[in-house]
Amino acid sequence: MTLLLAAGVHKRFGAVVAAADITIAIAAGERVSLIGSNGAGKTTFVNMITGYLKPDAGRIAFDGRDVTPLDPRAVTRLGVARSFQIPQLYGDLSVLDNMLVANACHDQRLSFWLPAHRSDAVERAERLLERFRLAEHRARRVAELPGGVRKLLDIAMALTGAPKLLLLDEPTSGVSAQEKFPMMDTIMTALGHEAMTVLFVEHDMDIVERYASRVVAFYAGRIVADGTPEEALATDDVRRYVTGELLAG
Amino acid sequence: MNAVVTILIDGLTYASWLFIVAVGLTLVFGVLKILNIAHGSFYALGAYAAASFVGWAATLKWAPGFSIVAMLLAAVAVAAVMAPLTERGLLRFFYGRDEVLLVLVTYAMFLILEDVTKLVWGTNPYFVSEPYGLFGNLHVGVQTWVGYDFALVALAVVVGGAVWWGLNRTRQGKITLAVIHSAEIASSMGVNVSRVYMAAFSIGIFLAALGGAFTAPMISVQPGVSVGVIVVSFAVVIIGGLGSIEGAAVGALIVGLARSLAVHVAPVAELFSIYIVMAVVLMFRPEGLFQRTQARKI
Amino acid sequence: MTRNRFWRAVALSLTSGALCAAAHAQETFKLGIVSFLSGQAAESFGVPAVNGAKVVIDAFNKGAAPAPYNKTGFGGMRIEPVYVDENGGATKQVQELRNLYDREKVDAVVGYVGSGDCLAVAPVAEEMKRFLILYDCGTPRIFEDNKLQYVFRTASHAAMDNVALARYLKARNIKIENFNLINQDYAWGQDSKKDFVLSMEKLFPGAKPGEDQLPKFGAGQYGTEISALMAKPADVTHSSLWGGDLQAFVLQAAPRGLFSRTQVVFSAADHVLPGLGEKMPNGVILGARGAYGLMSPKSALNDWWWDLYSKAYNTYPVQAPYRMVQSLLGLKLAVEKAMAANGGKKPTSEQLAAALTGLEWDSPAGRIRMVLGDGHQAIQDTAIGRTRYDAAKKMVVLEDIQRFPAECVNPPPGMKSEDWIKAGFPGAKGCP
Amino acid sequence: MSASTEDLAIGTAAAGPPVPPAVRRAPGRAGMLALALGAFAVLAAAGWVFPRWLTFLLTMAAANGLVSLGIVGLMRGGVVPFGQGMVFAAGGYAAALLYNKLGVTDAVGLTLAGGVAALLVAAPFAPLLSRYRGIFFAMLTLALSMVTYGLLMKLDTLGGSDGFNVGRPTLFGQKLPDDRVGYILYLLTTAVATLAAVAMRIAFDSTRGLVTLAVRENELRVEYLGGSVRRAMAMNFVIAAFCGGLGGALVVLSLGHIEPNFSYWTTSGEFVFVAILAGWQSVAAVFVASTVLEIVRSFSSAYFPNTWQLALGLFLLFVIRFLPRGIGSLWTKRAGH
Repeated sequence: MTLLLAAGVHKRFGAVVAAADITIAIAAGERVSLIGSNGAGKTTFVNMITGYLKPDAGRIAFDGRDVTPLDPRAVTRLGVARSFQIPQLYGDLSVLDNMLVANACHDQRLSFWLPAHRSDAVERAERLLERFRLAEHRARRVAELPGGVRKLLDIAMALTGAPKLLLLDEPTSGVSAQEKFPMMDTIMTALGHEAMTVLFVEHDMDIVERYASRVVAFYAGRIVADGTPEEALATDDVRRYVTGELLAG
Repeated sequence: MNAVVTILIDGLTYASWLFIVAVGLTLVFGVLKILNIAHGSFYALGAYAAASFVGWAATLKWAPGFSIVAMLLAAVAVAAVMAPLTERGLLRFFYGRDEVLLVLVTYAMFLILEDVTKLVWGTNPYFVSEPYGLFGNLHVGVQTWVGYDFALVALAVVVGGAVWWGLNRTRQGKITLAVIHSAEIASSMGVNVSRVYMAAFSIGIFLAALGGAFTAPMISVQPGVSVGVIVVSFAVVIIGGLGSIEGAAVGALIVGLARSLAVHVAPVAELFSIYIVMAVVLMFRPEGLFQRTQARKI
Repeated sequence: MTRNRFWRAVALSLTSGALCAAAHAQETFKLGIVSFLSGQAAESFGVPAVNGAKVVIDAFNKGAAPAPYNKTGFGGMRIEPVYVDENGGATKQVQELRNLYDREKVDAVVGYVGSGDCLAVAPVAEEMKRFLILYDCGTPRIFEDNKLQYVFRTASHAAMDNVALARYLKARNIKIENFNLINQDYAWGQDSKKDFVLSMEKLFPGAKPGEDQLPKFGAGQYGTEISALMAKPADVTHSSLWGGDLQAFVLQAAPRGLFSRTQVVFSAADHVLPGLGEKMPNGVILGARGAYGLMSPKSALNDWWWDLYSKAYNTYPVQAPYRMVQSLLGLKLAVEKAMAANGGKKPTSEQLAAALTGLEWDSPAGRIRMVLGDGHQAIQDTAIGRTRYDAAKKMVVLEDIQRFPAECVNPPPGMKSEDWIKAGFPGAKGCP
Repeated sequence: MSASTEDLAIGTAAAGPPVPPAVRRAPGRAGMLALALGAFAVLAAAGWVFPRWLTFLLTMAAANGLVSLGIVGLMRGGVVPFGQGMVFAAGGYAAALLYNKLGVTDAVGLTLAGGVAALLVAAPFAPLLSRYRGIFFAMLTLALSMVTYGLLMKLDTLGGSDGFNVGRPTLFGQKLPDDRVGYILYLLTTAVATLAAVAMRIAFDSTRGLVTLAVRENELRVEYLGGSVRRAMAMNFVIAAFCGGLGGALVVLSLGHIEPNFSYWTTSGEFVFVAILAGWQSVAAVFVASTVLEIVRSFSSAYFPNTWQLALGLFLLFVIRFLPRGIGSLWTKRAGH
């Protein structure tokens, strides 16, 4: 069944068209990779799904609900979580405390009494840290951690709310070539436990081929290809505009 | 009809005074991001210095017209003495700290300058009323206005114009605008931000002192003159939008007219007319009238 | 350097402050004196009053005051003054008063200009059972609303000033159909306005109040208010402005011709005359809150005081120092009377209070009599005059001075001043 | 109270020192309560032997500290109000009027009434203020407090600019004797302050408290984690108002007088100063800071009557310069080894 549905979504910033008639349906359990050169409209699309940007036209439905008018918080509460290209973390706090922030934010009970550091919350946080192989860093100040670890923490925090849809904005950007695959393995195994739908913006075609069940290619705000990695990466448009194997024009 | 004209004239003259007093405050905030409570103290220093300078001018047998020059020199002197002391000697140690913390630093400066002023000039009143008569009087219907008040209107226009021109038409000004926009970017482009800070703060002090100097002729200069102007000029720059020159002008006009209206129509409301305006404006324009809200980063 | 001295002071007082105060408590009389040393009331009231206290206490300790005040100090005890700044609000005053009594171990406190401060500190002295003299503040509320045992006020309250002002206008039969008002928007201004308006209703039934301006305290800029006053012509314009506000008002109103359009009357303006000099317009009718300064009566005591103060500060004393000296003279007599009753030993607060209750004494401003508020509130004569700048003397002089005996301008015992005015001044005696 | 979890962390941490947790873990509460009880016991005993002026000074410090405590709660979310005088005055006037007009004399009742009144005054503005940050939050609160000041100056029924006096309260139906009233009110004030400190500590360490800390650093991420920034800010403002109201009422009970200056901007400024001086880590530091300020003010005005403002100003600069993270940082640093 369809989890996310975008219909005729338009968005422009002045002269720049960031989204032109984006129409796409994503089924539960898919691992969709959004590819495209910089400025093709990938992150804009993600920002519109999460309600950070409002489309000029068109609608976005999640889990059968129109989420177009909602703000990021409301969308998050419906089960859409995201990570960031630049991890949005609390540098002065420890890894564990960052996880507890996520837990506290997700906590529905408005509570000035419930300790943030109570055992059940700590356990939940630690279980997630284990899954992301972050347990060893739990007490360290986030600002001191290497980029890859911070990326993982960023995603782990996003997962705290047990979302239905996870949006990863360039999970491997700024990560060295040899770290990339182990890192994606960690992420995917961490996600593997529950059948979670994942949408990830990615530049690296090796990653795309290995981890995506479906590829959606953007160019100048349009979808130029949509299919299995094999099909999509083989299309001329993708080879021309995204991977640059064919000369543009 | 006549009443309306009176209200407008009173509003305008009061607004001009407000603008001269407040414009330095908004400039300093724009550049250094400091809401300077000590602004009131510099105003007081300007008034006292003017008293002394005009006094000396008289002993030097200067023509009465030159008392205006003496008042200008007084403001310059205050800036020349106080800027190095306060900016180099104190404020720069706190740059980059939380802006509310900086407000407290200036509050401490205000307390200190209160007593320093008293130690230097004592508690006896000073009068500099000679210049007040320089521009004659103006008769309109039942009303008589002192020419000096209209001179202040002219001065406000000159000051406002000069600051605007300095910021938008000179190289130093453009650099300052860059710093106002973002000190980090500016310094990364090789701007000596610390020099700009020094310059802006000096000008801020000069403008505050100028306000005090040109107010001196119509008041008795004595302890306590500083307190009155602080919150009023705060209101003006907040309403206009912190850091915006044109905002300060508009804010001054709004406050001036609001007060004038209150005094003529409902004197009982005079006491808090200004704060009502301030609160209302802030509720509908959180950042003031002439401030665009910055977007959140992602 | 300042800080070192400061911390040493802190340490000292925290550890042994109590001890050393107690040590020489017998041969000295420690006197707390509270007035404005900073802020807007320092120039006009606080500092002149404190200056007055300094020279008079000095004279007392030398035994240089004329009889019956010629005993050294207070009945032989050296007077040791402790000065405190009244600036900073009533909350601070309450704390400082407690500190004066408990920490500095003063035997009595003389002070307070601000009505708010007086209202706040009176109950504290009462609760602590310690002796307190309010020397200046104007509000009648203190003794009209409460019965107090340890608190006294050695000067008339503000009702006198405006009643006298209205009576002066009557005595000079100035014709008044309407009058404007400009008073600061706080208790002093509001009360003064009320007393004046009520008095005018009785003395000039035909006169109607017109423009009623209420600039905020410390406004400094009066251009708009002046326009409003000019726009509504009136025979008389009343104001209780004082200090810097009053000076600014005069400086801004004079060139605009307000003083030539209307007879301006000030209820408490004598203290600005030395400073303003020729900038003070001629013909302004003003009071001094008593027969003070240029309106003080001729007497040996007054001459002594006048010279004492003028020599020290080369300017003549105005209302604030007069009010201070009259309270110190009263305190001196009370202490010595109480000592006599106490076998020559230093009296307790109770004995002091008993001695001052209902006391009468001569001051440079005339006879002070503690007759109101069960003998806790003084009444005194007052006077109103008219300004003229004397170019020869290079100073403002007061002419057409009219004196008003205390019973004429103060309510009789047991009657609230406001009711007294409303009732048409029953029992007023000796009015010109 | 080093919990096992942390020791484990030391064992395995690759490099860099472990940082103390931003908020205390649950087991900390028992210890904290014991600490609070101990502190109160010590204060109660000390008050018995202190000279009266010092007891009164400490009473004032504790009552004012309550207002600053509320400000600290807001500071943890990254905003500083410059108009807490408004809630301070609301609490004070509520208690004073209940006493004079309705004859309510019980000290505890009046204190709570003050807190509630301030809460009610502040609540309508909380949703609005929750949108404001930085200097604009400070200035809007300032404007509100100055409007309050103007109104209080005007309303003769509220005593006008002179304010009015409040008689001596009773406690649980008992009249308070002359010689002990100061000490009893001191006990009440310190008791309320201790309770408020404990409650605030619990709130700081709660899930909402952690969200507040997160808002200070990165609002957007909080929203993206499903947390409500505005609700957190609004709640903090209301809580701060309640604390301020308690403080205002307690000050009035001991002072016996109230006036519009309670809502003047300089009053608010001193509360902010105490909060900054204390820093946002420790609740105890707030009351230490408040006491330090009272002592400095009192002694400087006693020993340099002509330059006490100068002394106070130098002192402010001194602490801002050399204790940037506040007095609390003197001991909270050592919290996590």
